[in-house]
Amino acid sequence: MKLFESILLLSLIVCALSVAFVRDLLTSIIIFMSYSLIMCIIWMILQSPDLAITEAAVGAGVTSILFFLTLKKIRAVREEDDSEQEKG
Amino acid sequence: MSFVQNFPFFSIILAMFSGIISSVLSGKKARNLTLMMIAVTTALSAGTLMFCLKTGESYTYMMGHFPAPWGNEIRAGVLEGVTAVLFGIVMFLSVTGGLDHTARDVEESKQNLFYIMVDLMLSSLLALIYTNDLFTAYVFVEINTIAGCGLIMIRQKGRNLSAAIRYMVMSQLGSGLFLIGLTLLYDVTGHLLMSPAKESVELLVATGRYRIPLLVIMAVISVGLAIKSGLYPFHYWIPDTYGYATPTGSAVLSGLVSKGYIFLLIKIFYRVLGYDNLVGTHMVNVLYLFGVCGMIMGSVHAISETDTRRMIAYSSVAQIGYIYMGIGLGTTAGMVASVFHIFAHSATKALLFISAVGLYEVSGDRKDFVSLRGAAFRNPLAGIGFSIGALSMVGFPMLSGFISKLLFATSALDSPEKMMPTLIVLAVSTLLNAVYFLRLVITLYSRRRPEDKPLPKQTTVRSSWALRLAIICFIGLNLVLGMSSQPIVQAITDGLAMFD
Amino acid sequence: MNINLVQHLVLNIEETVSIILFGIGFTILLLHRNLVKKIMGMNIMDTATYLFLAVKGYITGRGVPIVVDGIQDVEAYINPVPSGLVLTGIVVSVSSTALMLALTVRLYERYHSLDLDEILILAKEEEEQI
Amino acid sequence: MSRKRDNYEESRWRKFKSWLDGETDLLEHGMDAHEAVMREEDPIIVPAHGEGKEILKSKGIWRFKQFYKVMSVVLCLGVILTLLWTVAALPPRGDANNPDNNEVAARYIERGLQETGAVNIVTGMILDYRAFDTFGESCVLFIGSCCVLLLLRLDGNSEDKELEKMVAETNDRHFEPKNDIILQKCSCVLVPVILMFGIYIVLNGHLSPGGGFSGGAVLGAGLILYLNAFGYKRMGKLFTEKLYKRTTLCALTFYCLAKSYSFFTGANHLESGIPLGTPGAILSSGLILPLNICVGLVVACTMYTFYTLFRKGGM
Repeated sequence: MKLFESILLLSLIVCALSVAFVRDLLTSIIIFMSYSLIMCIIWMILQSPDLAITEAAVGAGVTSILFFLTLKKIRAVREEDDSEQEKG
Repeated sequence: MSFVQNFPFFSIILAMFSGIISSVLSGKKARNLTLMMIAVTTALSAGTLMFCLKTGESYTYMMGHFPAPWGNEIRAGVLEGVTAVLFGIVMFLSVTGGLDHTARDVEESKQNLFYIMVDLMLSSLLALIYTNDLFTAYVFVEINTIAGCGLIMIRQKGRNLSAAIRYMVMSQLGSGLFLIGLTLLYDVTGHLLMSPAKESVELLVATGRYRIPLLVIMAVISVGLAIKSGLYPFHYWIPDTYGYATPTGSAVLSGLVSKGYIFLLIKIFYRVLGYDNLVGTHMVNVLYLFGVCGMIMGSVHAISETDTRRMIAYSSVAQIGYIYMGIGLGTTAGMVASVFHIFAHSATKALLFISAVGLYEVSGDRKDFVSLRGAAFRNPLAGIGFSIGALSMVGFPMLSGFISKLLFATSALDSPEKMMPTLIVLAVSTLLNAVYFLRLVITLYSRRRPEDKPLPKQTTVRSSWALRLAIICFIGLNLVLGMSSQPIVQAITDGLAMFD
Repeated sequence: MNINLVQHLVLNIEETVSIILFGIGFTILLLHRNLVKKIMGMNIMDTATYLFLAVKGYITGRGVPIVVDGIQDVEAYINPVPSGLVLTGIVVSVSSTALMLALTVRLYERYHSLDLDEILILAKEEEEQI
Repeated sequence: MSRKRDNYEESRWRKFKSWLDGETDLLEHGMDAHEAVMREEDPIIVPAHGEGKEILKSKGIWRFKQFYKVMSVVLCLGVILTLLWTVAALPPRGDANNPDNNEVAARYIERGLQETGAVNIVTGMILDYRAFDTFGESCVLFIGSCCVLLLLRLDGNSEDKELEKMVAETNDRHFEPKNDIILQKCSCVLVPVILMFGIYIVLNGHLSPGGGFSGGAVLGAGLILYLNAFGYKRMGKLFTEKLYKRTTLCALTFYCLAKSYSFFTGANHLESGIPLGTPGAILSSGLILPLNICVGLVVACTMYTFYTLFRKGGM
């Protein structure tokens, strides 16, 4: 169990670092989502299911959806830009 | 238990409730509700203050059915009462003074949202003043931050949005540090309520356990709240934030929001960490140093500004430096001076922002120096208001700024090694203040030159009654703070004594 | 002394990790120029603090704080206080995340950039032109 | 000599005059490089995509940025190392004798069931012992949704805005799968299950892990899935802005009044008169169940609203 937990903790750090260094925003959002899920498992191991369920619903669910939507908006604006440039 | 003791709780809940109700009201109704709510809340705070003065002691109020270490609690005393009354008055006058600008700058359908922000801002400020629980403080600090952000971006210009995101980033850094500080404190003391936490801290200090964590906790909490209130090295977001909000927004943000955080910090120092422990660890010296730097650098930045709003905002940096310098002196007298300066600065800065609005109105809504030349002749009342505010900032006798400078100077005499630097810095800072404020006042009272660009719009707009009323009341508040400071200083001293 | 320190850090691995995560989040929030990344950094910082709190509530060998079979012995359950605080905290961080993302969307629509420094410069220029 | 001096005086005096008139800067080189260099730059006419980057690359700012970056990295490392150093001095993990496992936690565990009626100690704690925090937390959510509304809602008053709204909608549909049969069939199965699960979490907040907030988020997710599968038209029949406002208002008002009642009676040492019921039953633990339902409603509505506001700036 200790080993399993250590691996999870290590992967948390890896996730956090790669969020900072990955260039593509979509990838980093997905990494962030997995960060939340790992966090949720760790909380389960730490005997706090209340936190785990909330983090799963909120951190991995709603927050990530909001990030995806932001990205979508940004892409839409970018495509508009590109099409305008092509016209011009 | 006397019925008056319920008043702090009523005022917090009332402010929140009117915020919730405002979400379905039209802009006008929300405005009336908000004004009424602020008036009632101020009256309730005044009731609390009278009660505390009469009984001469503070009391705690259970939020729920469970006593101290288990349930939430709020606490009211003389200092809390004075602060709540003053914040209420400044809030009321700022909202009144900015009424027509709010109506003009904010989209019709979003007016009620503006008043929701004001309501929740007031409720969170009151909660920060009255709180006796650290985690409650954290939650309300967040409400305060988000409401402040709402006040900045209610005008959806590009500059406001960029200022808002900068403000949010800095505030979140501050909140993060504050939260980790609370976590560490909870870990070593096991309490979140202030009184039991203080007992544990005293015990730890006496036994010498967890010396390092306690030191770090002090540092982290101070830095977190200092970032949020805009102390000198962390001040970069201030000019944008205060400079481009609506008049009400600027007045409230610079006058009240940062002061709420400082008040919380003072409360934590006294009621949790123990001010003597801070003095013992030399933590206060760091705050003193930052405060002194802020006093000088804020003024230097203000001198090189040509936009009046940014100039006033930079002057806030300097004034927050004063407050932290007073905290850093490490004496009770210095703390009294700081608290008095919190009051003096919120009254004066709000007066400056609000009366500046009167001057912009007659200059075609331009904010630069050239357009403002001679504006005081075009709107005499606003000119007088601005001059009084400027003189008070400089430290002219009979005005509130003078008293706080006097208090700072006398309190510096108590601490031998900090006496000289404090007095020198006070003198230099006063001089710099005089340089940039008098420059603006001279500009306001000089005739327009023929080579000046003509003003775009009609320049003899009469200010609305609300603005004039607000300016007159603010001038009155300043004079009251300046001329009858004795009872207020006495109340602050008593209140600080009650904190222990 | 030094060995002691490292040993303690290894034994309290969760706390160590959560502090490192806090640092990473803090750094991203302060230094990364991309706004979306900044917001993620803020979330990482907040969750790291919550992990720290949750570890503080954990007691080896004790169970979930839900009363089972009417056993109300302190020895049976972990400390429920940190869990409650974290629950409150998560809501707070969701609200500020949503707000900051909305601001990001508005700023991108206006300035077509996610770089905070660039946005600040562009906003300044826009102001000067008026 | 005197002539030179005159000039000297003159230039100083001029500088001072022009500064007094608010035309130039007394300290011409500015105090911080950041501001000064920006002022020197030629104004760029159209703030278009990517042009700001070139300004950033100019030398002065670059140097300032490097310095700033190094300082910030030092600061961050300082924060991490200080905190690690602190952690090493903290009480060990998982020890029952730590300062935080004191009489506070003991009472929540030992008497929580009798005093709040909630089997889930955490729920009992946040909704009864420390209810003021939780009330503040709902207000944070409320003000957060107000701010997002403020930023993203497009109001269809003027023609300009109408146009903007239409553009936003067409942009949005651009990415939306329309009448995707697989998605629709799957969500026919999934949405009821998700909603049931959400309702279960909300209603069993005092008995099992979860509560208003997590259940509300799950409910919100179900609504979002339904919206994605069937589009705004179908959703519009079910859920309008008016409904959202009314639900939030009613739930928050109830929350506010109920908690005020309980705070008031508690502080004045009155009996609250709310029966706690048998612990373990669904209808138990006094105010906790209705409060959980309120929070659940608010959260579900808020999450759905966040989603629609981000997608197209309205409901």
